Amino acid sequence: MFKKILIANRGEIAVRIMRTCREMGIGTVAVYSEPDSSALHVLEADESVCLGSGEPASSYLSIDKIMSAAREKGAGAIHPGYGFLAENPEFVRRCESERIVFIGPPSGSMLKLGDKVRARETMKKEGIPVIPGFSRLNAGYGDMEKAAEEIGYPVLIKAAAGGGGRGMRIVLSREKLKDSAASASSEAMSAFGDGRIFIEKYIERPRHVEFQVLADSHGNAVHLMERECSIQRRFQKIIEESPSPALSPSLREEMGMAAVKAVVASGYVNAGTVEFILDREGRFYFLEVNTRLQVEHPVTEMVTGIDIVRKQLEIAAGGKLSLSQGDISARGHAMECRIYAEDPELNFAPSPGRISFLKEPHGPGVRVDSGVYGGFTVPFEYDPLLSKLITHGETREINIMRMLQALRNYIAMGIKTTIPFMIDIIGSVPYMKGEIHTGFIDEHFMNWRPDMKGAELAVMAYLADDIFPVKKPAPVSAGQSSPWNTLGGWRIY
Amino acid sequence: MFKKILIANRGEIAVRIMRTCREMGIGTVAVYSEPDSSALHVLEADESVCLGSGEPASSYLSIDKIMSAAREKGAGAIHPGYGFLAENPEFVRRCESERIVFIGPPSGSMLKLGDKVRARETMKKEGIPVIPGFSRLNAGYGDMEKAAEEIGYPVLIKAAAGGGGRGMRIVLSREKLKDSAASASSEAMSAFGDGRIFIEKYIERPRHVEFQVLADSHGNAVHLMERECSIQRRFQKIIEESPSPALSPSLREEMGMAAVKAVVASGYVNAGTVEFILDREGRFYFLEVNTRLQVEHPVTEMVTGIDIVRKQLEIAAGGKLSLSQGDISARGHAMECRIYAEDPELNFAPSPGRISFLKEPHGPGVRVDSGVYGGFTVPFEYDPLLSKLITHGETREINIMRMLQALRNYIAMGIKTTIPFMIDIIGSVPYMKGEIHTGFIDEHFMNWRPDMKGAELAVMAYLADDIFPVKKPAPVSAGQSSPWNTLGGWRIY
Amino acid sequence: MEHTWRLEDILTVDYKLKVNDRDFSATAEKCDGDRLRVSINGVEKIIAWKRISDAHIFLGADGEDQNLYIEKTGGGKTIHLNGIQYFIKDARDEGMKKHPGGLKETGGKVTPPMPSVVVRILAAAGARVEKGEGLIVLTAMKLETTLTAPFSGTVLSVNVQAGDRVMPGQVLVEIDRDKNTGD
Amino acid sequence: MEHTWRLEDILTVDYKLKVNDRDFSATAEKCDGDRLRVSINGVEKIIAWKRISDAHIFLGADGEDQNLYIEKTGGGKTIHLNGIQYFIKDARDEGMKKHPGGLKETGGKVTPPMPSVVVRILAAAGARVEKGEGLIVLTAMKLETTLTAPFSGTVLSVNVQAGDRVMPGQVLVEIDRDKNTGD
Repeated sequence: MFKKILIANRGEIAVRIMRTCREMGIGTVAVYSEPDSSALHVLEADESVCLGSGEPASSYLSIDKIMSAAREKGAGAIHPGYGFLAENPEFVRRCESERIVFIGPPSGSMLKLGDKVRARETMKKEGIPVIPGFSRLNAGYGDMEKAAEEIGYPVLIKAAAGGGGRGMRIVLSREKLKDSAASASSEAMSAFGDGRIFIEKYIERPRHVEFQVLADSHGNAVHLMERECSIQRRFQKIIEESPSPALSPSLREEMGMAAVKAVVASGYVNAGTVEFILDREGRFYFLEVNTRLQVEHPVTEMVTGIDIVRKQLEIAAGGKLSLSQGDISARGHAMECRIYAEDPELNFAPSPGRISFLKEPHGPGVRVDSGVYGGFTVPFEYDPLLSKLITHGETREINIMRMLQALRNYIAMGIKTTIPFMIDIIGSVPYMKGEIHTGFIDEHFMNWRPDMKGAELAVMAYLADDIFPVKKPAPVSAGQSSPWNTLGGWRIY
Repeated sequence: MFKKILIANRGEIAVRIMRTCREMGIGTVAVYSEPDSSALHVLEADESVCLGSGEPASSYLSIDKIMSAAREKGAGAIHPGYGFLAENPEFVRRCESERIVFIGPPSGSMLKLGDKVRARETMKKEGIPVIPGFSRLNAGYGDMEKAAEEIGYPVLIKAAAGGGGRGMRIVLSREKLKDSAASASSEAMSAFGDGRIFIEKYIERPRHVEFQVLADSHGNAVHLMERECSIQRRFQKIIEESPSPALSPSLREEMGMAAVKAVVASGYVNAGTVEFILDREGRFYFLEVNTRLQVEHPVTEMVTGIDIVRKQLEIAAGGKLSLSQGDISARGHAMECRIYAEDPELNFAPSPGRISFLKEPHGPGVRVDSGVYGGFTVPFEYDPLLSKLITHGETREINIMRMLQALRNYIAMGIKTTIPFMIDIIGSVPYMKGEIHTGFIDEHFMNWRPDMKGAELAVMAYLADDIFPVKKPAPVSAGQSSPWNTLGGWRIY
Repeated sequence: MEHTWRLEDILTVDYKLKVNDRDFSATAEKCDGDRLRVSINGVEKIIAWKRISDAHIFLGADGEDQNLYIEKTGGGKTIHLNGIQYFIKDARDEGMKKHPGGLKETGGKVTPPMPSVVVRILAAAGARVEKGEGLIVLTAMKLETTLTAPFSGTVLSVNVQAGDRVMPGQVLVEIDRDKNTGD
Repeated sequence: MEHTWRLEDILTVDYKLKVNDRDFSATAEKCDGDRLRVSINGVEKIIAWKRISDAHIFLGADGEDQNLYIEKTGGGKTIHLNGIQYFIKDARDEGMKKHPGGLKETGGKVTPPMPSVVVRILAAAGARVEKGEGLIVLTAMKLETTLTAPFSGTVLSVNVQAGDRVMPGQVLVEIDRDKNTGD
């Protein structure tokens, strides 16, 4: 096993990785940017190296600086976390050539899976279902019309350069295809400077269901069950859970086998995630493989009892998976709410700044993977994820109640968070019924405003606080417990 | 299910019970004594009733006051926690006669098991092994000598009125029996005013292994595996774990079956614990049944995934156990360290007072069941238990590392705690090897002193803190955010 | 410093408060010990309360207890209750600030609501802008925000360029407001 | 209030410290920024440090970082590091108090170390007591503690009775110390 590793990341994921390292007796090296000099991941590490200014390019994205920090500190391996360099094959190659272990897949496998069209072809060959679609991007309209006929309406037009919903059109029938294609293409052109479009089957109210996988370098691979991540905002997952309310045991087995097949086929090693789209009839389609530790991995840890980061380290050190598929079972229900520094009452505007007061919830079945602390100034340069609140309970119903209590007891002051929004989603009837899909928030929470039913109590607290304000401590008497009143012992040069 | 219950207890256990109530939508009524008026269990309840002054007799032990609080608030049931009235059959009878559900066993079953000699006879009849012994307390010396011969030396002489090790003698051979009996009897007489003694088989280096059981009022009973509670100080458990490092699967099954038989034989209903002594050869002996929720129940919750308080409430409400023995399995390893307000460097002197700063550990697999908060003044009237730190990990080895990290990250200021002592026990070689027994602390930690290897770092922190002391906030400008500077809006009568 | 009244003399205090956008008129009167007699929009109650820490107030009203957390925010207090935040300000305060966290566009000076980096400038000095028209695009926490003109007028100056780091209070753009317009 | 020196002028500060019962002589000298040059029992090092909160100091020495928590306790500071507590006091302080939490038996006045209830009185006024002899039994947190005579002498007064609640600082028993004894 490694003696010391460098964690090329920040925030909650860096802290979480260090925790397992500490339990394994592995030394940790943090890297940080200037605005992060007092960040929690720096405080939690055994050693740390300042990379540079706040811009990601001169710190967390600087391959040169990170490699040199690893060499300087004698780190035997690098854990990339998620984001930043986690899926950068160039970084993996640098690690490979400098003989520092990259805790993740080999660069070849990462490259193969990073190319979405190629990954799709690989999976198709393996007999794993992919969304029916047409991707000959330079073909003429006639070809497209024929393909749409084969796929069956409704179809979805997507921009090849895609993202953010621009250049996207749902086409319900053949009559609308031509106009939609033209307008999608022109929108894509003006948005991305690339008018190429393709079509695929439109899946109504789809669910996002993914499987956690582990594969060692000796050819063994298992899956650790699914996570349902259908609750998304701006194409960003915000609530994840396991088990998915939509999977029967047989469908779970079928999808799990497909996931394992997907990683084996791509020569994948280490922890990864195979993402699927699940339609309302229970048909699933391969979407992509995430070649890293996911934000939502704790959900799987809670239901399976397996520390995924520990497995990553063991696999990266060349160890054999000590688990076979039969050893792995899910217990109870786990869910995760991502706590963002965003103002849900102001269109989710980012809310960086100093956390003046922080009280995180705790108790049976409650886990907080946090990257911040009271007094910390959340920098504006990075992702607004403050922490992840994860709960585990005997059943989904019990666990939703547990999560609601935990959210209500999570107090963060000085910044705004998405907690009030989370409370209303989790507590809503369609969520409780498990009737979720990727359009859930648009369908039910487009014009969300918090329920102000506690306004009168808040007024009472205002009155009490106003009538009897906090007694401030007496002003410090000059030099009290400072060098000024112990001058006797000083040498002044 | 109940709409509202009263919790006739304080501290961490009251808080923990309320947590499950809240998740079940059950209203909670706290009771408290004057020094507890700002205690955590009061803050966590929906409603609360002050019982009286700090003496237990006029508050937490006052059956009249508690019954009247329950009636006043309309509580349908009372949860007694542990300690105080939890094993008081008089209290149970009052609940029964006033038709308020007691969340625990019926008074008859509690009485039957509370009488240790009678309980022992019941178990013997059921074929459950009890420690070979002689309890005809008024018999002559001749009878005792004969019995000792039958039991086999070494034997243990115990005072009938026993407690605290007084009147106790280990007798290795027949020659020593007479003198030992005489001195034990005279010691017992001076200590308890009762010179009666009895003998039982002396078990060397015994382990304390107990089984958690659940029994409903429909005749169904299951066990939730064992807890090993051999690490004790002053006959008080301080560290508990599950599974026990001493149990083979077959011994576990055998002891578990005996535990279930014990509760069925005594007509027991609700959660309870069957305690056994386990000798070095793997023979087990019935000790007693605890007819209540135990301090260490979270250890079982962590390995089985079952919320025991929820089960207690369901059973008390007349529900049927939804679990059969086959549904119950243990996953990983759980352990608990009891955090006491005691000064381990000063012979464990009690250390009540104001907690000036509190930072509890958290993270994957870490649970803190706490009864206190930063700023709370721990009263001197009650038990010094502040909180319980519980961790869960994949294996015992992993979990010990997790517990060590958690203990090191548990900061309580203003009072002394047993944390430094716990760290050294958990980290000791015999503990790690699982070579534990009820005399473990006397054997290995009699003259414990903390390891001062960090003294130099502590000096550095002292220097830094001294050279650059904390900047106190500026003195409050008169009336700032107080009524004084908003006089315009006031009416002065 | 001398006070003319002691706290004990004060019997009733009047408040006009705004909770988000709802008006509350309230009075508060000290009873014995830790209790207050309050009247909120005409309804009287006795509440019990206790300060647990600077930020934490424990409050009993209508037979139920609650934990509330109080934070002083620009121009008022934000009260946290069961995960929801209530921003409360004194309705008699004149310098009516916007809801905290909002874009602070006071007068003709446009300043960022949070520390951020300038991505694009959309308006040039001398240009006419309509109310709501985008002036400058900022990025913070990997999200873009557009600052818009608070009213129609003429851009007097643009004080930053793309790539600059900017802070709240810093004036990025100044606008000369049109005369004779209603807004 | 006027100071003759500013902090910047001070180069080196000398300390004589006691950590529990170990002596440390140390000097500290401010370097650039957040660094100190210290010498502890003659060994020099440069340490990096940062105050994270009033109680929390983050410290880097010998290439490893540590979090330490500092509490002001009677006559010194208690430093928490990895779950162990180090009580540090200035060895030049004259009023050498006992280890915090210890029985404070200063002079001939016996006072309880913690709030407690008197269980039994073991000594009567006028009686002679030997050093270490039990005077009074207290109970706190369900445990009994016996306060003993700090030296041999004669009991002048017993100021409490069984059942009384007593507080630190309160004099429970007064003893007139024997002349001509070494302790």
